[in-house]
Amino acid sequence: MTNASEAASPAPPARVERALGLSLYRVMQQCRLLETRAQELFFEGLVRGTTHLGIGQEAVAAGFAGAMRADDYTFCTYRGHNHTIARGVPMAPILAELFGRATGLLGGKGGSMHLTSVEHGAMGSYAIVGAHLPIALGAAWSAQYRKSGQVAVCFFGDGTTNIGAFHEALNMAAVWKAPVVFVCENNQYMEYTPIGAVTSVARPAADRAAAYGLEPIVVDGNDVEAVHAVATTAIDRARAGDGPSLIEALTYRHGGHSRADPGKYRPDDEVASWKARDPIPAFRSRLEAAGVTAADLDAIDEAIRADVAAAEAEARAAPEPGPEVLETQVWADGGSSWRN
Amino acid sequence: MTNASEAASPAPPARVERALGLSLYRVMQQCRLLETRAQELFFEGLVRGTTHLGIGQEAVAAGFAGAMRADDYTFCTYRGHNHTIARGVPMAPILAELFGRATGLLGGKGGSMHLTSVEHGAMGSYAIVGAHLPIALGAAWSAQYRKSGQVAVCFFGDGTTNIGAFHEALNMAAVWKAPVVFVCENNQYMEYTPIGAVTSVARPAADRAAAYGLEPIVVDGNDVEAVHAVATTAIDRARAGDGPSLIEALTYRHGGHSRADPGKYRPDDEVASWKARDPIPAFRSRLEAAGVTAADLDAIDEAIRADVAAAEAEARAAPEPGPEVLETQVWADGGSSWRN
Amino acid sequence: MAEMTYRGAIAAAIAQEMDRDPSVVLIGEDIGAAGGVFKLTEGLFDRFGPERVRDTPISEQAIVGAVMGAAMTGLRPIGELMFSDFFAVTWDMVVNQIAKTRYMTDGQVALPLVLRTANGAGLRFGAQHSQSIENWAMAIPGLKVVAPSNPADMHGLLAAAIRDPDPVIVCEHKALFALKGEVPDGEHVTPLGEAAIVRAGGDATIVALAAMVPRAVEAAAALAAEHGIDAEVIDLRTLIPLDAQAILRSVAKTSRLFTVEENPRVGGWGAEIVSLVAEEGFYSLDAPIVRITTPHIPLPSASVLEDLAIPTVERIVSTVKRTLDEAK
Amino acid sequence: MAEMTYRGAIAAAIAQEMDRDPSVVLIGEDIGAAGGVFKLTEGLFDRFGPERVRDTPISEQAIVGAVMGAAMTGLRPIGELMFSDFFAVTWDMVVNQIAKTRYMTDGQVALPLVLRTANGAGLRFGAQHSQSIENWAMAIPGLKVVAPSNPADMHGLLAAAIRDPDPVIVCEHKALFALKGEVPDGEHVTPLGEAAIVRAGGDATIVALAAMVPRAVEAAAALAAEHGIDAEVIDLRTLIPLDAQAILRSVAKTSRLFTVEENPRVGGWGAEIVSLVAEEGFYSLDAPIVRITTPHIPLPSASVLEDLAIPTVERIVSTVKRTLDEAK
Ligand SMILES: Cc1ncc(C[n+]2csc(CCOP(=O)(O)OP(=O)(O)O)c2C)c(N)n1
Ligand SMILES: Cc1ncc(C[n+]2csc(CCOP(=O)(O)OP(=O)(O)O)c2C)c(N)n1
Ligand SMILES: [Mg+2]
Ligand SMILES: [Mg+2]
Repeated sequence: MTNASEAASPAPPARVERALGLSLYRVMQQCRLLETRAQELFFEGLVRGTTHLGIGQEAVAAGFAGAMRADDYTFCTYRGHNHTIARGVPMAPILAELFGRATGLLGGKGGSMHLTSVEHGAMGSYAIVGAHLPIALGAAWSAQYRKSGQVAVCFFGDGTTNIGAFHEALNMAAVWKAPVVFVCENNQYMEYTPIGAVTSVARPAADRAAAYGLEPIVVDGNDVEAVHAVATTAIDRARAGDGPSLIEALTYRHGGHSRADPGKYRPDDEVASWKARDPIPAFRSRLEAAGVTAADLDAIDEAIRADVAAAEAEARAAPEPGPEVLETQVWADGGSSWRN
Repeated sequence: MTNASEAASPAPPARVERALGLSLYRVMQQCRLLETRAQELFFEGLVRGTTHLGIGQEAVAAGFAGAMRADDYTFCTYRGHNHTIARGVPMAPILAELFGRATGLLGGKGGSMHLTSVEHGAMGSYAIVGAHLPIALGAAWSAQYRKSGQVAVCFFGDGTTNIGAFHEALNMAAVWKAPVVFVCENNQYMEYTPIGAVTSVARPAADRAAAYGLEPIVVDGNDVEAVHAVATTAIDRARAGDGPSLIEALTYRHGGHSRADPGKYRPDDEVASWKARDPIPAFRSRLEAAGVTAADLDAIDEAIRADVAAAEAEARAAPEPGPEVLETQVWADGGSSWRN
Repeated sequence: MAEMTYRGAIAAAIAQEMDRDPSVVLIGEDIGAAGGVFKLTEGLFDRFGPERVRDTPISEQAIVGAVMGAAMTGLRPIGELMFSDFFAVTWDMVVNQIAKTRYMTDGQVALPLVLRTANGAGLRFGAQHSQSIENWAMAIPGLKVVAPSNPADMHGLLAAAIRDPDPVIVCEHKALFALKGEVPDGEHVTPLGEAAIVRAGGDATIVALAAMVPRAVEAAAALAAEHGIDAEVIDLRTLIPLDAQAILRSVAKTSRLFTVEENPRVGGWGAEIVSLVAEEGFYSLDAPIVRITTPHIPLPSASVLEDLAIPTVERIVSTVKRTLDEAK
Repeated sequence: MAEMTYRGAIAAAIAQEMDRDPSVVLIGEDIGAAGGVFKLTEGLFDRFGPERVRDTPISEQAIVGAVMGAAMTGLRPIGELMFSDFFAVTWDMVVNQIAKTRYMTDGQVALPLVLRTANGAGLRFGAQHSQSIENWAMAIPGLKVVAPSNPADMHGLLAAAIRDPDPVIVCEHKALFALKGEVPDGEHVTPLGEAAIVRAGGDATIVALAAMVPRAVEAAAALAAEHGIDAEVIDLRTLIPLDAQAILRSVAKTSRLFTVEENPRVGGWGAEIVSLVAEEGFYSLDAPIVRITTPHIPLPSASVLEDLAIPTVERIVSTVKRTLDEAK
């Protein structure tokens, strides 16, 4: 693993304690290595339909997941692999779902855009922009009503700040003081369009916070420690009953929007400068500066590589779903019968 | 006509010139007297279905309409009688529409909630909260594209600021620099619920302006001169190509939300204090202080009373729509045929 | 048995279920302190408090989204949409999120929720406040759809909807709010998916729903009295699950089928009933199947026009009579 | 005649109409500089500039509302909804505003607008990006609905939709984007409301739409070759206006009717066709009318499951064969 910022000034040491640091690193690498492989497999034709990768945005997923309680709720988008992995969902069923196999996380019914694992608190990946913000608010309301102390964390993109559901959810969450943290991953683009071209303010989330009586919070979304700190504060605040937060994490997707999109609409130097700020090597340098050995980190990488390979082998070997599942689980009786 | 603020300090003289002053006064009285009569007729059973009166809010309608060009566009809500009258739509077809008669403004097909008169620039009254904000933006976009110099003015309530369409329209209008003026008539209530109970900021519109890169503008919506001044500035700005404005006009409806609602959920002293600030007697006092005689104003009142009575007689005499119109005007060929 | 209005049955059923199950909560616009614009939830706020009966802003997407999020995390929420026309504002939440999530997650997510709404015409509210949207909901896999025609069913079916493990759309017909009827004492719950034969007859089957049921019954009486035609009237009560067997059994006996619906002409629920019988009951039929519907128009506000638009007793009578005459 | 893809026909038809009429403008997400996520509008931005081909934020309500406002004030706007599933997000604008305004204003407001959208399944995009929503639109009075099955019709019907004085929903089928076919040279416009008999036959009528048309044609060939059944295939092309006479004429000849649709089982457009014939063509029929549909399920993403869900050539063949056998 080479460090993209080596040429620049030496990294300051990581501030978080060692165990947490290694865990944040591990999660980011799990995301990165699984997605990198998934992209190759998309081009091989094994991953079908579509994928939306979060390569480059791993620090947001890892930083938040690391600050959550096991029973907290994650709501994310079609660009949700990272968040699903970060909650501890195993890789094999994720890959199998991307392949459309019977052993997939959703039995092959949902696909890449809808990864969900309720037992891990991964409450779904939603593919209609904005829809999950009100849903996350609802989970938070439920936690509030049940006095369970749970918090809902809801991730979405910069482009999502311009749709109506965003506005409704933010207002209602603020009025209800619901324990929900809204996290805008501002990766600068809404599909192929620069967010600035379609947004009336410079910071699509932060500049809207005051419209809901909230503080504007911006964080370097490529700095996993900074994300973790902001996440901890917001989650604690929500859990304490002090209401929602809206956080804008500045980040970048290294690749295109989805599928085979090469992302050519972006200036080369912009891409290069963000890649130079890749969150993973940056954090690796900090860990090393704090005394973690390269060997320890390499061992983590290797273990993850092995996990990815094993997951891939398992997913490849898995059967396609059979016709008998086509009409199951439409209703709670397990079937699809709408008549007698 | 007694002046509710007589007990207080004497009114300062009106600042606007006499002709404009009389015109603003006349429009407010037209609104007031027609609606007052419409309410009586609702209780008599002549006005059917529902009505939403703007009694108490006339200064907003008059102030804006007085600042508009004849070919500018008005978009309003189910609480739209005032805005329709203010654009010069005659009273008889309005009342006939409320009665459901064949001579109604919409032939009896639309009713109180949908008053429209395209020839007067009254581009419709919309009964789904928030829907007309994007539509008004579209008219403004059209004017911008056609370089016609027209401006769209869009009125809506405080409760409307919490629905998604509000957010989408404001953002897109700002990005497109569309010639549209959004006017929130903050009458303090969303139906029976105080707006503060369901809104995350104190000023539902003004506190959201910055979220669209706009200036917060608040105006005393019961002061027709102040409204007219703010309207002129915003409309000029839009016409000059400098983009949209969002204006919050503070006002109050004297009666209930709709139909037979007596509005009992409102504290008595709140109602009393707003009634003491009734925009019509307040402006009358200012006109008188500026030298308009009571006789001149009484003559205006009398003429309007006569107009209302004539409109009522005409509407009462009008026939009910016949079965032959039931299926007309679904499509542009004039009919409703969807098949051969 | 207590006499109750259709309106009163709504609050009574909700109260019954809230008493029984603390996970039942209710949200909507003006439903709390104000008791709802149609007074459908009167008394619930005082009885169950602001935590369980919660007023919302005008944010239908947030209301329905929140109901979904709450349902997937342990509550049994009820959301009110003041008018069924407003489903259009939050249709994504209903059809893309609520209806599909159980399937998409292969059963991981359960959504025991109810969306209640004032549906239908008759109050001269015009095109944006008078629609019957039960056919929109029926066409979406994953939703159940209920539309009661009387106080007892309103109570029983709403209670069943609240207990149901799936999302249920409950259409409360505006024109029936003041209708009075007997409601059984004690815990009254009526299973979803069972049609009611509200009048037995051998000459023709008339299938109706909600406010069209009393009209169909009146028409059947007139057909018998004036034309000697003995019609069977079926109140579907729930569109999904659909009691297809009740319809097929009836047509097997009568050989003639009519549907009476408020939906506009094209694509109403009647078309589904017709299609079912045209396939599975075809050999029983001895006359064309006729749908009696609103014309394919938005609803007008003027009283005379609205009355003309919605199927009337006279239209039902004359349609059945003419069809049977021509079939002879 | 030039060979063109279905995808290419879209941009070509829009360009033809933009050239002809300066009031035609186009808005949507990523349609401008990027040429659309499916490359359906490629080249238009360069040719007509940012004033006429405008990128929008992710704001479907604002897009459709703006299209309406522009249409009522002198433009002929075209709005693109990237996937037809997103109609749900802006359904209010479509059904409560656009569809009803001409009627509610007694003809004062004209709405010459087009909403184009990528519709249908086959790309393994899952339940929220694969729906066929033409049946939703068909059920709303005031909307016209077009769903072409080949490049020539795509070009001709889209041009006609743009010229039409009413709001038209144009469903562009995702599975057909790459389909090639001949498109007439010169100004090519195809009137709305005329079905096409794509295969003549006397034994059964198969009514299909969009991506189901090629399957119905293939099935008809197999029925003829393997079973000696000579089926007539009708491509509806537009649902509203509906060419009811073409269907009734065909059934008068064949006495058997089948519909093939991507819509889920309940409440699809097939039910409307069945109902029409069950009333007006009843005495011609000598077999049950059978709809061949997707099951009543959200669409699954896995290839094998999606392929099983959508009507296949085999399913059409076996259904027609079985029904005719049983009717003998
Ligand atoms: C309502 C809706 N409109 C449009 C789309 C198509 N779409 C999918 S992703 C996307 C861009 C979203 O941008 P952003 O919110 O910034 O998230 P990112 O993809 O960058 O993570 C769009 C327009 C959609 N899925 N839903
Ligand atoms: C989408 C939608 N939700 C709810 C309603 C019912 N409704 C009609 S008026 C109203 C209150 C509107 O309040 P506000 O915007 O303040 O306007 P006002 O009536 O005070 O003029 C509500 C909730 C509606 N018409 N549309
Ligand atoms: Mg983005
Ligand atoms: Mg208000």
